[in-house]
Amino acid sequence: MIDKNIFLRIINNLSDSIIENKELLNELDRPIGDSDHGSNMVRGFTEVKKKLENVKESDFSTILKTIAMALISTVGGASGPLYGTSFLKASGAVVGKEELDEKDIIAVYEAVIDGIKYRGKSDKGQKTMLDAIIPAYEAFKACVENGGDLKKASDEAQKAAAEGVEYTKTIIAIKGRASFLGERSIGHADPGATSSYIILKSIASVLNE
Amino acid sequence: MIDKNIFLRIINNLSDSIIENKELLNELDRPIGDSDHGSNMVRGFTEVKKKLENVKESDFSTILKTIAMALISTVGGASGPLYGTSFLKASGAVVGKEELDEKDIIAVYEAVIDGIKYRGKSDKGQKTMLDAIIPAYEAFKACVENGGDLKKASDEAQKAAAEGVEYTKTIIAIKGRASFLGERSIGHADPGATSSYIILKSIASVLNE
Amino acid sequence: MKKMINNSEGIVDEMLKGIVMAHPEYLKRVKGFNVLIRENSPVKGKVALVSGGGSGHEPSHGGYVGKGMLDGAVAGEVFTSPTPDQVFEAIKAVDGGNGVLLVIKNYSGDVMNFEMADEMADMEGIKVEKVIVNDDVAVENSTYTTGRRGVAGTVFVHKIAGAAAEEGRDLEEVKRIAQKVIDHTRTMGMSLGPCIVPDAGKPSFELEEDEIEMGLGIHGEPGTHRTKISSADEVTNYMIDKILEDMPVKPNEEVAVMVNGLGGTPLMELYIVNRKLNELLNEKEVKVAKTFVGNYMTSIEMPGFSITVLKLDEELKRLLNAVADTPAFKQL
Amino acid sequence: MKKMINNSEGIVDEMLKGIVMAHPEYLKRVKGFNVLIRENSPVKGKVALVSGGGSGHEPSHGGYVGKGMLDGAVAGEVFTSPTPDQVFEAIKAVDGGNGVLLVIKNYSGDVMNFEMADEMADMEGIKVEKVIVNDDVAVENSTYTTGRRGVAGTVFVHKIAGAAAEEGRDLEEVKRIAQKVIDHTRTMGMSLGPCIVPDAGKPSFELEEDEIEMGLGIHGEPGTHRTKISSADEVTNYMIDKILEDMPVKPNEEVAVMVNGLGGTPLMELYIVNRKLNELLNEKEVKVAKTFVGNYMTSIEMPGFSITVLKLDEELKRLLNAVADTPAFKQL
Ligand SMILES: Nc1ncnc2c1ncn2[C@@H]1O[C@H](COP(=O)(O)OP(=O)(O)O)[C@@H](O)[C@H]1O
Ligand SMILES: Nc1ncnc2c1ncn2[C@@H]1O[C@H](COP(=O)(O)OP(=O)(O)O)[C@@H](O)[C@H]1O
Ligand SMILES: [Mg+2]
Ligand SMILES: [Mg+2]
Ligand SMILES: [Mg+2]
Ligand SMILES: [Mg+2]
Repeated sequence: MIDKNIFLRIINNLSDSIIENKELLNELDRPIGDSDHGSNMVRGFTEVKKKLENVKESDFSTILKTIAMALISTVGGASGPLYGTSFLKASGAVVGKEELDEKDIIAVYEAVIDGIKYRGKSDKGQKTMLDAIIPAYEAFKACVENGGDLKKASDEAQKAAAEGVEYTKTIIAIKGRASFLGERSIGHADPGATSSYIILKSIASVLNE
Repeated sequence: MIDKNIFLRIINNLSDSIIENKELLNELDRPIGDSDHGSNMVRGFTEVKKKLENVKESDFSTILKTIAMALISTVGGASGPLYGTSFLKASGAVVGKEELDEKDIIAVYEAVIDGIKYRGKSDKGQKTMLDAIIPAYEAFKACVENGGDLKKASDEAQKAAAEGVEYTKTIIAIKGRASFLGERSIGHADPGATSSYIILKSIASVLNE
Repeated sequence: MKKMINNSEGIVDEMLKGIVMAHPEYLKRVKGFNVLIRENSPVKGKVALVSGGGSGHEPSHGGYVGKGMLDGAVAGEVFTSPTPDQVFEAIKAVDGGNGVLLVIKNYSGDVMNFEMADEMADMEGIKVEKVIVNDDVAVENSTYTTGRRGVAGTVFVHKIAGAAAEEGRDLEEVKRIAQKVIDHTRTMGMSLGPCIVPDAGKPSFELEEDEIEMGLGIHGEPGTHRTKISSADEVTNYMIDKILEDMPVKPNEEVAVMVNGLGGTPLMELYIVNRKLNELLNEKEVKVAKTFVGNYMTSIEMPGFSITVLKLDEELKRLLNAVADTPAFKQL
Repeated sequence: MKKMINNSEGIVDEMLKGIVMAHPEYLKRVKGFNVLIRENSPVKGKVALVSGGGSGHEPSHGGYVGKGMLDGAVAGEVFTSPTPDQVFEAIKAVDGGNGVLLVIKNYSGDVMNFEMADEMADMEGIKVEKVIVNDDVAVENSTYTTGRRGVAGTVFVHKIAGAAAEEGRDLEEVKRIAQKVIDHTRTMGMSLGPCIVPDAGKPSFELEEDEIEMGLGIHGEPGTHRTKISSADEVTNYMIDKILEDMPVKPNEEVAVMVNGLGGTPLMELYIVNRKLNELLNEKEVKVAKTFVGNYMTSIEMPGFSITVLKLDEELKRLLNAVADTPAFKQL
């Protein structure tokens, strides 16, 4: 069960993880993009941390919506609308909840993936953040269906995301800026998949505390 | 005595010396100028060599005038009008001559120096070509007055020009592009003085053949 | 990184202030936003044009705000699409009641952020239409992928659609004309070296002394391939061939061309390229009706250039030749 | 040396060809010479303006040939004053019977070559007057030395004297006005790195990653001193102080300013500088009546910029605001 306390720790923790990884994400965006994915995400999650102060007492849905709006209005680039839409959809998936269980998380995953697919007109196998998030979702769901708990499922999700990042190295980019490179995009990990992995890893680590 | 044959050898030889020293002169013009003195002079003396073909049979004055016009219309920069004017004035100093003796050369020197001073509004001690030419003239004249012959006097002139170049390293530029540098022009030889020295050296070497 | 800046966070804000201070007779800033609009916005009874994108392409897009071109320009962070609220603010500030055309360069980020702004405007009842510029022939075209980038050809869209709006055409017409420009415009770019995104602080890529990057866009991203440097004439030849392969131009057809500097290449070299470009088009009996040489769509301080060809018909030609008065594009 | 050229000897010729091909509605070349003149030269009944100098300062000077500015521009080799016969050819080609004003930048080479051309024109009975631009405050002034360099302020002389000539003023008047602009103009420049003269093939100087060169001109020559790089604001502050020390401007006096890029510095940085420049002048209650930001007088691909201040009176202001139509300077 994710209660309010854990939830806020998760948000804070994932924001910090993104902020710590600014250079890494910019670096990954250099060979196949425009070197700004780290800067973009850090702008967003710095704002998230600020805005979070004002809504700490609110419900999950309001908090997630606040995060979404913070990201939409500060990140820019491709990742801004995508992560922004994800959090907005997640917010819709948790309306009225006081705690989140495994099923709720599955619903959140589905909302997030739908949101990205809709906004990005993209799908898995195109060398984007979906290549980290979709495998993570599948692993999470499979683990829960096999009786795994939140902790276990989050670990599995994290591992799958990591593998997803590795997988992005092997494929040609079809969507996003890296797609302009064609064949030359092979061999490089997708920065957005990596930031998604960083977020999922940070969630798992809070749940494992 | 400088007869027509020697004269033509001198012109050819000094043109070649300038052409060979393009890089050196550009290099000298780099720290205190705009890196083009070699390129400028080479443009000029390449044209001189071309034009010389048509006037080989003419008198000294016509040849020198032709050289002057070639330099004026191809060198540009500060050195173009200055060397151009020098040769023009030299041409005026040898009208009607079939051979040039020591006295004639002294007259040529004086015409050249007058020409540069007039065109450049400059004088010695200002870190220009005059700091090679004026000492050379003085040494040449002194040597002749002491009974030295053309060979000897040209050697003395060449040595004095070399010392003049050394001297330009010790002084602030007052005229020309290097003057903009003020104190920072100290420590560098003047490119124009160096090209004058190269010319005088090449004259001496032909006379010593 | 050696730049005349103060700190990388303040860059866009300070730059916009500098632009407004330089050109108060042309434009003003929407308070609190990175949006430049015409000094007399909104212009009643005229379709308004809004463009924008990441910063670092100056004079694009703020430099084209003015009579006969844009009504509003939205500036994102360097090489980062602006956020939807910024674009929405621009739309609101310039709408004169006849609707707004968004001129978007084809990047996932630009498209999505502008799209979200469109959705916001929709909720407020503002008529908004969009065109997506994708003139870069270096990228393979396909409906399945992101498709081609929008690069220097965007300036032709601003100019011609801007002239159409100035003439009083309605939104549908302005959009039709903008789309016609896009359909008739192709660009190819090359680079002699990287640029440095201030916040990243490092060169976008590295090239050897004798290497050039061919077919790259305007964000320091690598191009289609790397090759040994050759003469301006050979490079120009290669680039115009790529363009004409993609969009054949027949003898006696008229074109406008743009030799666009990416920021670090001097006019001297751009004109040398233009000479060869002109000669090659002459050989093919293509008529060059108008030529633009200069820094129109840059990539910060990148050395390199692009060539754009716009195929003209009477309508496009007339609108291209119409009066324009903006900080960076003036035509008497 | 990495440049988009063919070979260093052909540069000026190929560049001039490229300029003429790009702007045939503005200018043409005097056959066999490196001289660009107005397409409709000579303009009868108008005093003609001729300027020029070494190449490498594009768009100076060819880009300013057109209505309201120059009649002729003479292009020397890169950074090398043009020869007298070239200047003479320009004078002959543009003289409309009312005389010719030569606008010369104060370099020994330019002064001597233009002077010789003047002597040649004199022999042909063409009325010629000269002004010598020396706006660079970095160089100490003295009648005993060469004096100050002519740098970006030259563009103001072209603009204002050009407008006076266009109005139909006579040679003496045009010269008086040109000299007034010179007397009221001061410039200071700085650089972040060298440029490369194509024929030399090597950088004009070397700077460490954290060093800048202060007070340099437009020929890659070193400046007054080398210093650690600091913020755009500090550098701007230092430069405007130097200018105003030399030419004090009182509260409520009006000025025009130019933030001129040397070729390799992006507009982004020039606007950031302009922001601070404006703030500083505002603090001193100096009124900025007009601002120019861009590459007006470059030093090939050098990164760096200069600031120019022109003190205005009613006459100068009116002429500065007059219509101009040239490839690189247009004013509606
Ligand atoms: N259409 C899309 N669908 C899903 N993800 C996308 C799409 N386009 C881009 N991305 C993701 O966005 C990341 C790049 O984000 P960022 O660098 O912040 O934006 P930009 O590409 O505009 O500079 C990519 O690595 C990719 O994961
Ligand atoms: N007023 C002058 N009088 C004499 N010599 C001069 C004068 N001005 C410049 N020079 C000479 O010209 C040389 C520079 O020539 P060059 O590099 O070809 O021209 P520029 O300085 O125009 O680039 C200087 O080294 C100096 O010797
Ligand atoms: Mg990016
Ligand atoms: Mg020189
Ligand atoms: Mg980006
Ligand atoms: Mg020179």
